[in-house]
Amino acid sequence: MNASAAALTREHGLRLLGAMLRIRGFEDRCYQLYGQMKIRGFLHLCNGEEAIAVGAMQEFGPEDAIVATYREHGHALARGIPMDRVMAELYGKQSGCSRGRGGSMHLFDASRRFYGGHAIVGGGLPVAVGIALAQKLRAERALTACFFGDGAVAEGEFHESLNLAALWRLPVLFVCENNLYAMGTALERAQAEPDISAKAAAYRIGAAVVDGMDVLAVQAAVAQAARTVRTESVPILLEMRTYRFRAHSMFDPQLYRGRAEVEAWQKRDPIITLSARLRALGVLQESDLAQLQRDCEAELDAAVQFAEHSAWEPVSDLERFVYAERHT
Amino acid sequence: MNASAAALTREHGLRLLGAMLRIRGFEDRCYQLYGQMKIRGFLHLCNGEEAIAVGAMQEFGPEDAIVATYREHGHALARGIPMDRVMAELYGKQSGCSRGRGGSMHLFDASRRFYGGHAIVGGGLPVAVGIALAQKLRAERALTACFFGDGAVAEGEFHESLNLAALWRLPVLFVCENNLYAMGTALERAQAEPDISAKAAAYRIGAAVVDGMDVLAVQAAVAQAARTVRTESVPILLEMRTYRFRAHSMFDPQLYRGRAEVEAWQKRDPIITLSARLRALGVLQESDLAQLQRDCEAELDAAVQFAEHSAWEPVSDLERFVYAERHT
Amino acid sequence: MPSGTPESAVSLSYRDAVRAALHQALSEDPRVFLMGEDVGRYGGSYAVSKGLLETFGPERIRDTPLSESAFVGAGIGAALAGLRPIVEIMTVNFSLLALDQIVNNAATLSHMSGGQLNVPLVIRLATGAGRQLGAQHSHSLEGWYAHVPGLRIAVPSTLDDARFMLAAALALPDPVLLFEHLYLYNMEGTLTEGLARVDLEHAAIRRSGRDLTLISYGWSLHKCLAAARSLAAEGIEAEVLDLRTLRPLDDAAIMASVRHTRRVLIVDEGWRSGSLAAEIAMRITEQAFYELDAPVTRLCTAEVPIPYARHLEEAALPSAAGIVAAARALLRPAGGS
Amino acid sequence: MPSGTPESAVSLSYRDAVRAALHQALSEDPRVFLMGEDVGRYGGSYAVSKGLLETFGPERIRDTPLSESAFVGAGIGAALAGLRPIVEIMTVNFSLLALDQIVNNAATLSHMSGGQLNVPLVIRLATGAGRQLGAQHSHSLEGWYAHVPGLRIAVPSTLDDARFMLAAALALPDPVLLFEHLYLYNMEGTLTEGLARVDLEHAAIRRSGRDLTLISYGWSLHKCLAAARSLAAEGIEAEVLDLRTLRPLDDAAIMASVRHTRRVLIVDEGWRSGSLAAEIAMRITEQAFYELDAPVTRLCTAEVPIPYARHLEEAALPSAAGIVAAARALLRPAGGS
Ligand SMILES: Cc1ncc(C[n+]2csc(CCOP(=O)(O)OP(=O)(O)O)c2C)c(N)n1
Ligand SMILES: Cc1ncc(C[n+]2csc(CCOP(=O)(O)OP(=O)(O)O)c2C)c(N)n1
Ligand SMILES: [Mg+2]
Ligand SMILES: [Mg+2]
Repeated sequence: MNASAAALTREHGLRLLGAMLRIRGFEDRCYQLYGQMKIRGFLHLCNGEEAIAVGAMQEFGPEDAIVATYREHGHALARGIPMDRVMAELYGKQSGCSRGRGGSMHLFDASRRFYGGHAIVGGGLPVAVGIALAQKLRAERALTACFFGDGAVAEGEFHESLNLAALWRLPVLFVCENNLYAMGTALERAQAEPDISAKAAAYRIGAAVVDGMDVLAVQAAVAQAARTVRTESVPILLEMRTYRFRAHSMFDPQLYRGRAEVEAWQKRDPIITLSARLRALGVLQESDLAQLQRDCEAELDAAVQFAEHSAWEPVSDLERFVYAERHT
Repeated sequence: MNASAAALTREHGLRLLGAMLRIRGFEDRCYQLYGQMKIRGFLHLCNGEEAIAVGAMQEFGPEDAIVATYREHGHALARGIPMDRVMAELYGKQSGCSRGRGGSMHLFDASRRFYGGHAIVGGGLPVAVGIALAQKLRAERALTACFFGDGAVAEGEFHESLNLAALWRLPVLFVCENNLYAMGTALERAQAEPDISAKAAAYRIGAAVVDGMDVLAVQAAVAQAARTVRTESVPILLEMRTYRFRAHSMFDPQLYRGRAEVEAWQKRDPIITLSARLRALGVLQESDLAQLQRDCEAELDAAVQFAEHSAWEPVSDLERFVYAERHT
Repeated sequence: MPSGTPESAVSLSYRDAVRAALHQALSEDPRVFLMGEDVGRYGGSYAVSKGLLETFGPERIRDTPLSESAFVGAGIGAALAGLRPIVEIMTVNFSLLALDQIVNNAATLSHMSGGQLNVPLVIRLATGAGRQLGAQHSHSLEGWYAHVPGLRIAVPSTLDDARFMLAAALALPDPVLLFEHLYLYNMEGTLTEGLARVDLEHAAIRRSGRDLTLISYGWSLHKCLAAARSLAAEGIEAEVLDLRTLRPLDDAAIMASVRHTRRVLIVDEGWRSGSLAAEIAMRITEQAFYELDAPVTRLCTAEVPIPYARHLEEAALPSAAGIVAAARALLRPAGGS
Repeated sequence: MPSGTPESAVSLSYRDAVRAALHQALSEDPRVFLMGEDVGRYGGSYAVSKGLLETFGPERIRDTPLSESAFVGAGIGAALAGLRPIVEIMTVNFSLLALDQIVNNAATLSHMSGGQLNVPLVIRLATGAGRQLGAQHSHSLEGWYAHVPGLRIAVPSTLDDARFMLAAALALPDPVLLFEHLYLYNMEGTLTEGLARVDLEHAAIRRSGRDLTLISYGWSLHKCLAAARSLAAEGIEAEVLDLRTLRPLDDAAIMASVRHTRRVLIVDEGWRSGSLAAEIAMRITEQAFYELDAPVTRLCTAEVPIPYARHLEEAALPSAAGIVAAARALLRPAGGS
């Protein structure tokens, strides 16, 4: 695993860039498909926030566990859930990664220890603490990465979960994706102390603020934090400063923020930022970018085809899985 | 209102001493009556913690509101709910301050803005925030004093309530009665950061640690904090360091703490401490103490008589008050 | 709403009706305020409170952090202290985080204080499934809440009730939960001319019939009305009773209709086991057993966490077609035809 | 338990039986651990886990802070990750703070993940009224929980079930809530000789009779047995059915008894409206309506927050005397005698 910007190789740079382009392309395609009513329900896109999922996932191994929110397409793809399985899930097909029962907010992949996809804000934090408790009781060197938004910080479960993880010295990496808004509520109108990283002190948890628009900064911060979490078996809180380029969901008139603010952040697009750095290092040619784009489009087209041609779960199976069919 | 020890007058000193003796006497009498099965249910006595209720209540006026826990006999008496009404409540009589429906954990007196008596740990905090919101929206100079234990600090409602009070600049005085244990769980086994006052920073709330065994220190700290809460309309957190001399409730073998620890704290008994100081100032004679004791015993006997001779609520009235009979 | 023209004349949506009700309550009583997640700057997650912030300001259209337990509890406290809070919990799904405050405080304080206190709090919640929102966003728990003494549960299912139930709720001294089915927000129509208020005591017959009674509320009510229309085409006249309030239930209205039609189908979007439908059936058994020509029947939601896929979600929920089939079976028992 | 002597020989309390069950589970499966408030150093608020800390250590007898939502959610996570957590929520009253985790996570994850995940979690909760603990400490919500698909709800009401239901719950791949009525902890007796396991599927007839069926569970079951004894004295033979599991319900056993006695009284400590009794009655209406000689009846708790005063609390709860009276009325309808 290569974390430091200094040692940035062409190969690693292209991998990160490709991964972000892939997520961006996926989100944009989802946006179109929603308009075509191929995807329904709530759809929360992560355009602008790709660097966090991509940078962080570089540092996790198969033994580590991931817990995410309803804005988790990027995390699912970066974790390695095949794009066609994710797209099929958004279509509600049987071949989807949650068999069509979950949809955009509830992506799962047990084989990759991807534990969702949680649509109750803050609801994933206690679950992550429990997974980490199991990892610790089994004396594994694994960690659990728990992604959540700035809005979740106001929930009581944030408080209870950070205290529990710290009290019991559990290997949880809490990753707050602070995009400044919870739906239409700006952070400073939700938090008396808007510095989220400062709250970690109330639990004696180490914390850091990271530029969530810089994939290399994200990877470096996660690499360092993950090392501490694993070796000392303690939780750490990373606050990623980022921004959501698109609306909260498909039903958001965005009355709460101005164009100027959005445009200012768009200048810090993590894809543009990384491309520029790679160009400066002379390791990125236009042809590389074109190739990455072509690969991404091809994969997207294949994923859509897969979803389109996948079967629907038979209605007769509606009540399956309410209770487990097999014992773990 | 006189808060500073320096200016301690005989009159004020005797008032504080009498108030604490009165609560101590009440709690000891309750202990006996529980043995006689006159009082049932859960009974949580506050022996050792009398200085907090007594010192704090000196600083509140009739316009202020009080929210307390299930360990609230002292707060109810110090707030001025007549002892006979409180005793009748513990007997479950119609003349009780909650008409016999509440019992020890649920003392109420709307006329004195005593809003209970809450038996769900942490459950009173959001209610106190709401009362303070009403006080603020009506532009009253009143405040709401919210008493809770160290155990409540771990609940999500502590986190949510402190943030809300600070965010909206509400006049709430949060008074944490830190007696080092939540039932059998020592503070350091419940909190990764056992310094409760330090948690206020996560909400940009001012905080102070107070010697909860010294009634003058309590009154002085509350006087100062209340002034800020009223004039600046902001919440403040006071952590009162205190100790529970008796068991958590009547069913507690106290396996979790040693005699030596209890005895060490008993040496700091707030009643002994204040008596000693008053003697040193030469304003307390043995005859005063004897008189206070006699007054207290007389009031207690009268309260028990009142409770004994009060009527039971007719069973036919069981379903009254489930829905309000009158509109506030 | 455009002032001048009488409200009843203009066509409006259920969403507009709720907004008009909020506007009126805020205008008429200075003690009233609205508090909840994104009710202000965002305009309400279902655009119900859009524009109210501009009119009434941030003190009375109060955005809250994501702290359901604290702001619901704060509503309880403000009500205790004499205000008239309207707390919006964005959807019933999130109310589980505030359940302790609702069940242990709002529902108990009047009784537990021997009648000294009361909690004149109104909680508005969007409820229901049907929008492919998945298991964590599709609960129908209003019937479940109706189990709790001390609470009042009401469901506005028509434009008139959407427009006027809020005022009725605010006039009561008790905590009232108003459940707005998210599928109804776009329902369009006009208000009944001259109507100025509704009560929170009585169920309402939305269609009269002699052959069977369909008892329902919320989105299911409209499925029942649709089913009743198809049934009429085959000569079956279904009476459709809108419960309106789930706690207390209007037993008199239920029994009157049962005595009239002698056959009952209860349609409820709650999960079948422990559904409100079971309670209603039990009351009919207790109060009108010998008036029945057939056992009481029910059509509820399948006992599954609501799945995302449209065909699965539709299969899980009561449907007009399902109601028609159940009604037929009720009238022409197996064998007969 | 003293090793050597067969367990069945020694007299023990319900509390001892639950402790023995915990001891066995912890001894036999290293994946099992107990977590909750004061389960360790304090010995459990009802002294159920007393001594287990000394035997199994603080990692497996884990005291938690007062953070119901977080430690229940942590139990869910640990179960997802392959452990077998037993989470003790001190009483059902506090479970309202963890309801989001139970209903939105534990109950949904298996279905929502298309069967990839499952949550082998056991939650133990003390439940019920009768100890003058007041409105916030006297809930009986097990029937309410039984509304939720994805959960299994069971109630050990005998020493045998207190001793062996835990193992049956741990053997299931689903979240199971075990409700222990706080009034039963001191119940004394001996275990059935040779019994080594029980299932979580079947209701059990605790007393046979021909004249009517009393359906119940928990503390109410023992009130039913007492009532049945008095009824026998006047020649009325009541059958007493212990439901044992509230979700799923054992319809077959219920209907079999109904067909046998043709008269039913359901006794349930939940509040009347929306009680489990209503669901059972509805199922009887659906499956055995024509077998009934009289409408199904129920005796539940009055619809009030439970008051502290003893005489008021007793008046609110089902009682043996009330059961006897209701049973008589069921057999000798008004007029008859
Ligand atoms: C407990 C709860 N309350 C409210 C909602 C509705 N809701 C969905 S997303 C959201 C905003 C969350 O903001 P944040 O945590 O910052 O995540 P972001 O959407 O910005 O990624 C809200 C209020 C919810 N899903 N869960
Ligand atoms: C939410 C909740 N969980 C658990 C309990 C059971 N319980 C009652 S008091 C108590 C300890 C509370 O300790 P603390 O807050 O320090 O107050 P103290 O008793 O020390 O005054 C517990 C766990 C409860 N009443 N409410
Ligand atoms: Mg955000
Ligand atoms: Mg304490």
